[in-house]
Amino acid sequence: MLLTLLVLVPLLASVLCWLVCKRAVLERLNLLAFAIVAVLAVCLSAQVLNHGAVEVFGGVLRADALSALVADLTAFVALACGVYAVGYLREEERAGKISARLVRRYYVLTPIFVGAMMAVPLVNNLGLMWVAIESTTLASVLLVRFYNQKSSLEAAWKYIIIGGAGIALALFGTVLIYFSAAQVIGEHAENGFNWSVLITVADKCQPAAMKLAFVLILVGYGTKAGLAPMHTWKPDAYAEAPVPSAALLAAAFINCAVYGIMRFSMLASKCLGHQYPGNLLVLFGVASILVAAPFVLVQRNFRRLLAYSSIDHAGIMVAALGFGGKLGALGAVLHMVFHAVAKPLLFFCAGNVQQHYGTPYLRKVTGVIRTLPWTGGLFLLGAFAVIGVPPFSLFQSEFMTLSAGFAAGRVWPSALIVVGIVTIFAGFLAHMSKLNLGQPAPDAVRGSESPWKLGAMLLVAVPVIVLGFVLPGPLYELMHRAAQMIGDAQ
Amino acid sequence: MSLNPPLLVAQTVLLLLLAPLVTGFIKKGKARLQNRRGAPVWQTYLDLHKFLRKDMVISEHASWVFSLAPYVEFLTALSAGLLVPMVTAQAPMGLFGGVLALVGLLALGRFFLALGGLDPGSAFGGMGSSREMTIAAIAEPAMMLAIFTLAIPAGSTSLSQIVLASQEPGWKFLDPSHALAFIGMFIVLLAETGRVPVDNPATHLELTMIHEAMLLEYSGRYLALIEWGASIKQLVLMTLLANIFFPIGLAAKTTMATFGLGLLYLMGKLALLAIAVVLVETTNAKLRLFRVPDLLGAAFMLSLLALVSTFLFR
Amino acid sequence: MNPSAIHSASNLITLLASAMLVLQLLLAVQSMLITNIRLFALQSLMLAGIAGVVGYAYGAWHVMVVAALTVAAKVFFLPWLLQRLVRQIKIDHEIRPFVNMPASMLICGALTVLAYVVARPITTLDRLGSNTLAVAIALVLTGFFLMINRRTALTQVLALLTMENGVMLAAIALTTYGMPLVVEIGIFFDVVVAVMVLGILVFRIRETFASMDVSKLNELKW
Amino acid sequence: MSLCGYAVGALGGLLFMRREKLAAAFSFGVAAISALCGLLGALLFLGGGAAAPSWQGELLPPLIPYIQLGVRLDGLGAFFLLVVSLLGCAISIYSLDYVKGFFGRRNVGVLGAFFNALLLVTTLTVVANGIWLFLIAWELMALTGYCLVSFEYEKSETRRAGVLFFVMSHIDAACIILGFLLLFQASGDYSFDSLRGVGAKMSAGKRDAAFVLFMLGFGIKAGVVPMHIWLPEAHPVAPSNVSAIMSSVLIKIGIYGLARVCFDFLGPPVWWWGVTVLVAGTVSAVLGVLYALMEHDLKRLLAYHSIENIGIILMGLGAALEFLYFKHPLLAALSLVAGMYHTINHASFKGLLFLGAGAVVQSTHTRNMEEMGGLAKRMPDTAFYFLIGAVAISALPPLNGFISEWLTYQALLRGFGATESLWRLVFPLSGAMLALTGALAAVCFVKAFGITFLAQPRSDAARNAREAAPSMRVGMLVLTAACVLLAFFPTAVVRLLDPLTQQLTGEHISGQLSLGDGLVLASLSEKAGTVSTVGMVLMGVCLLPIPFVLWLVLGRKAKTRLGPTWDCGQRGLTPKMEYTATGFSKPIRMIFKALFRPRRDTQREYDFSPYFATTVRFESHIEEVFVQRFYRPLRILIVRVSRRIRALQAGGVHAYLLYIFITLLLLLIFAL
Repeated sequence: MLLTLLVLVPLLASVLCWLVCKRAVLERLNLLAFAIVAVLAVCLSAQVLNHGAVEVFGGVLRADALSALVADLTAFVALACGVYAVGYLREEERAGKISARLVRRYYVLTPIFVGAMMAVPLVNNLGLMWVAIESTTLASVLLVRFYNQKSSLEAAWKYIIIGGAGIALALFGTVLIYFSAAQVIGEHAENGFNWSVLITVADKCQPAAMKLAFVLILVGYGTKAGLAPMHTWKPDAYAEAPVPSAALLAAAFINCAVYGIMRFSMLASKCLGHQYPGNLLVLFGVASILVAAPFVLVQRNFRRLLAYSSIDHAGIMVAALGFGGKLGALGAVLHMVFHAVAKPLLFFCAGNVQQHYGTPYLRKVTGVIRTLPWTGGLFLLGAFAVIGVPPFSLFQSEFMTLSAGFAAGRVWPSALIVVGIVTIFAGFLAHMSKLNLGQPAPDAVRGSESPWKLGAMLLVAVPVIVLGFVLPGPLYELMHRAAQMIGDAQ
Repeated sequence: MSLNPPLLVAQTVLLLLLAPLVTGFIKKGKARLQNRRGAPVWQTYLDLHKFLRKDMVISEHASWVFSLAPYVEFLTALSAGLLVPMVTAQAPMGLFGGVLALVGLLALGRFFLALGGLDPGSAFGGMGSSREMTIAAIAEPAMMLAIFTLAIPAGSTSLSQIVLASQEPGWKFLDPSHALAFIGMFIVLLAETGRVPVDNPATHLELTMIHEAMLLEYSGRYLALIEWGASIKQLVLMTLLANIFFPIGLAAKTTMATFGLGLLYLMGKLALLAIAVVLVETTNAKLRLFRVPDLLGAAFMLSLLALVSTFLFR
Repeated sequence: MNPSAIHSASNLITLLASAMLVLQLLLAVQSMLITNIRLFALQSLMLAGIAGVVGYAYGAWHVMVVAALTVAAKVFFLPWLLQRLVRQIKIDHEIRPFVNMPASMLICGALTVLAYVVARPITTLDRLGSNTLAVAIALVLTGFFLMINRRTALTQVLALLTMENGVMLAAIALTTYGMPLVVEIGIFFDVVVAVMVLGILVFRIRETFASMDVSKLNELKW
Repeated sequence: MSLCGYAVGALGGLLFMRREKLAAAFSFGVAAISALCGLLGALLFLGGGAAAPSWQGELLPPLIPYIQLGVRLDGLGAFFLLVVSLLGCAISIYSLDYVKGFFGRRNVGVLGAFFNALLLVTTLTVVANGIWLFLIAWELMALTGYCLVSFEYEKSETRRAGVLFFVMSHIDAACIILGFLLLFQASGDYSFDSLRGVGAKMSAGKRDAAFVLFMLGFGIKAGVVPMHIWLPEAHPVAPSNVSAIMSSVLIKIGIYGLARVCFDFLGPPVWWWGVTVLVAGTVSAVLGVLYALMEHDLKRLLAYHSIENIGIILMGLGAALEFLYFKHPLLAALSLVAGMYHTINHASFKGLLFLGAGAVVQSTHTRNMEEMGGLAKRMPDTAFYFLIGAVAISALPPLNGFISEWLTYQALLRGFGATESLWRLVFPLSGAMLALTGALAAVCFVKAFGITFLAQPRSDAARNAREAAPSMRVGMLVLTAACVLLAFFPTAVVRLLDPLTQQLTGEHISGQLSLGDGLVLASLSEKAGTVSTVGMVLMGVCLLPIPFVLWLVLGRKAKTRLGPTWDCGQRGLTPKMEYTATGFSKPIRMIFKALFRPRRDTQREYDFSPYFATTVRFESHIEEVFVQRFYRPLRILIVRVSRRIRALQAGGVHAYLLYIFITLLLLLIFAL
């Protein structure tokens, strides 16, 4: 029941939004839907914690610890973005950048996007998972194209073409997985495409097909997660989409894609041993981190800066997964959680700055902490969190990842990751220091954030700070179980 | 090891009295070599006496540091002297520090004197301080290496132990490492006491002087203390050179007889050293300031060679 | 079912799959947009045929449904949609591709060889139409190449769709009786929506950039 | 203990953010009290003698399941806790009045909070008993340091320095993380207990790699040449109380780390470790002081001296490692004592000097020495304290710098005899360089004190300078007292070092080092050399009557009068005629021209003859050779390469698709 509702509530909200056109109603409907989803997601986690995996419809929808975790994260990010969107869109409308029609389009599309994202971790059937991921892409393409500008059109085109090519490969991989397992599970098993069934028989699957399948899946879902060299759509899409959508893409959608990779890597590890998928994952992870680094160093646009940071983090997650072992799995899961919690804050702050200064170019913005004190302070805080400075929790997951690398004897990749992280740190810090600190231009006006925006920022900032010091027991238990599940498959 | 009060008093008196004599002796020697009659050897005593009696003019810009400096200079030189074995192998205050403390104390005096040079705010004083400190700084490594050459075989930084170690196996001066170290140390001595290739103690041309420039604003009692301190320092360094490289005639027991013999030996060694200084001063011209590092560099290299040769010949 | 029927079904499937590949190669050298669309429709028809054969041979009704869906969506609806688009945007000719036609022919050939090499370790099993895997991989690879080589937005969409055809070929022919129906329906739904979204974008591109040349979309960089 | 105190102080600072007076009093007061607690704790522990068992415990119940918060106070940790607490206490007292200078301009509550946090994490670093806690505290140290350095963030100089500091800190953290992970790989556990002596289990290559990484990492933190470039940028721009903490305490944590890792974890050293550390120390010492000489920014000058002194500390450490390699634990203990003694000495006098400089900067509003002068009359107390610090840092007897350098000399001299191979020449050469360093430091502090405090004021700001506020003077007094105590009772200090040497080298040597009721410090035996600062002072006091008696006998009638300084018959002396700091160091600049490569820029304007110029403008620049030859080219290279790489993302969707396609093909060809 919970599982169904989690997917249906946002979709229903979308339909309702399509029917009405008053802004206040749209806003409320969205917020309500996201709040319900958040509550439901928490309930689902509680249920999973207490009773283990939950299934409905004969296993079409299924939630274990990992899916509950991803669903929680999606719900959290969606709620925060929902709150932020209210403030953001009102201001955009006031500034005359968008019309009421566009506002409505946003409120119709976003719940679809969220619903599809909720479906990704909850469907058990790998084919349907593919369908869900493809649906998120389609919904988000329209959000990327939200502003009717040349640049947003360009971004949307790149996004959908690159994403489309990638996702086609992923589908091929999915089909091949099915093919490799077909002999074992028999010809007519109706639930043969369910992950929970496949994982039990994965060790008997045909390895050659599994190898090819995993390569295709990795390239395919890797495109969605933004692993280098399939990452190229990301900066464009993140910079052109409206800020709350970009935050959803960066903080929630990335998890869905990585979730897909995780599921398939479990199958592959079980079938082939961890060495083979591990190598590939580490390769892509390290490549992503190293590719992102120079772009961060000489970046000119702070929205794109955030996109490269997200490529870097996707790389870290995948590398952690590739390192494997108990530590690696935990590192990957931790990183996923911590990243999802911290990233929206950066996007919100970047959005505020962009709205206040009217430009995303670093060159033109300085002294934010003077003009927008809250944004400036939280921007710095978020930046520190994202570049992995303690006390913020991303340090923990990054360190855990590196430990896993060393424990697995992969010293050189770990060292390269450190090089990448440090480079990104340097670039980020230099940009952020100039952007936030520094003497504001003489004609800069002091602004203030609307309560909605501020609320959203605090909603994210509080967990960012708290997670650095305290990791609540149930949350850790959930992560731990998810990691254990991944670790067991290896 | 216990303190020996009579020796202490004796050495203090010796330092105070002998120092001006050595200065006077060198001056006289130089004058003779230049075919002048020169002032009497005890002229320095007369100068000091005169200075002590004269009125003082203190710069209105100067602070308490200016007044402190002469005392520090005088006392450190004197204290340093008490760390050196002069006529007995056992220095009276040897327990309180060895060669490192000696160098440190002399440096402390120089430090304050340089501050005193800066204090009145005249350009000359500053210039003098700057040059004095610079030269001392580059002389110091050469001196340390030379001392190490002796201290390492002796296994000690205590001057008395070094002297004893040099004494023991007999005549050591033929040892190349000793010879090299001695030459290095001698150059350092010239630099530290402001002698000719480095500085000209007789000049009063503002732009060439080093040590004297610092003292330009001092007069009367303070000047006396500084001059006296400087000559004590000279005596200390010469004694050091004489006794650690030629440790002959040092009294092992403090009876009057050995003491007297030791004193004679000391006077003799000092006289020889002073003559060497005089010869160098007369036969050389003052170097340009920026050539001085070359000279001191040479001293450093000699000392280094000395050290390497102890390593090789062991 | 008797072995001879399976054998002939297998032959038929191989034949149809080869036809798909040939059509793909034709697509690679054809520069008229309308013809390209028709070639794609024809290719989809072959795919539907394969689905029909599989469904018939195994008596799997839901594969027949897939065949019907393919015919409806890929043979009629999508080509119609795209043709209408071509008329709307008033451009009917491909812009000079990056690699010229003979060279792209060669590359497609090489990709096909690669596909056979890749597929070999997997298709050692004696299964119905199992060597169609090579064809499927070849379709995906050449489709991908087509997407890279062509400048026109619309051809990129077509190339994407041929990749999709390749995947569906694998899905239908390899897994002996196709994937679960919900999945198939989901995939069809997504593909149709995707093409619609792409269509809108193509239309907008033509409107905004006064051209169909997507290589001119290079304002966003770094 | 003191940890909660700091936490309370930090929170308090934040709580009272809006009411600055209260915030200042509360946060710095609490910091002082907590530091005092830490000081007592450390003393109590160290006083327990060589056999004192370490205190071990959990800080908090684990809030994050995989992070152990175990703390442990052992000899090494307790000694550094002592350093941290001593300085923390003095500087907190100083800050009470110092921060009043910020009232109305800056948020003092935030300053207080970060200050407390910095002390908190620094303390945590030295007591941490696991990789997690250590690294978190380590990184937090950098973060709080960054926040404090950037306190006056509008100035672009400050901001750049902050970024440089943080980036270098992060590089060092990265090196340390990699190093620890290598250890972790061998031990399989994060706690320090499991890492003890783990080096023996590692392969030689990994052990060496770990050493190099630690050396780089801790070296950056400690400011070892050539990884020091952040230090002279970051330390001066911070508020002076923060500069004092950073320069006297934070860089010492690098030393702590190095000692912890090299002696505790990495097992028996390899022969070149000690030599590396020794040479790095020597180079740092000499270059640090040479660059310090070229500075006329008072705080930068002090910052460069920190590099110098770190070098001296490393000489002791390096010698100790080398002795351990040659199996001379007694001598290793001696060298270690020398290094550690210099650590606490440097902390006290450098803290003192920075506090003095802070007082000066606060009342003259400039850091440029060329605009100061004559402050000895206007700020007599500060001048006195600064002079004490200057004498101490120049390693002149009878103050504490001399004692530790004396010990270092002793260790280095022993090195020649106790070791084999040609490498032993390194020891006396380091000794000679140490002599050069000491002498140059004296030059530098004659300049620093002379130009800043003596002669006539060179600007109006200096003319109107006021004496520092009471609590600032108390803070300086505490450190002055520390310098004096450390100088006069070396044997007591050596006794406090017993647990440390016992832990790291297995020997405790305070008995062999002290002589004559503890008034005389001996170099392991009486024969090998002795020194007594108390003795020297007594000697001086006893000799003091001599000049007075002479004066009484001969010069009673002589009068003293004030007069103008000799002005060569010109019309009076103006401050412009005084010797400048730049002029003062000119001989050194000329002598070491090859190193400094000074760039000069002279412009003359004249009416009729070039010999009678109406105005002359003279500029002289020194740029560090490492910045010029290594860091700047490196940065330019990285940026250039990054710009090149940017071409990958040139905007064309076809290229992007091609990347994916090529990846796919490569994977299909090679990965299947």
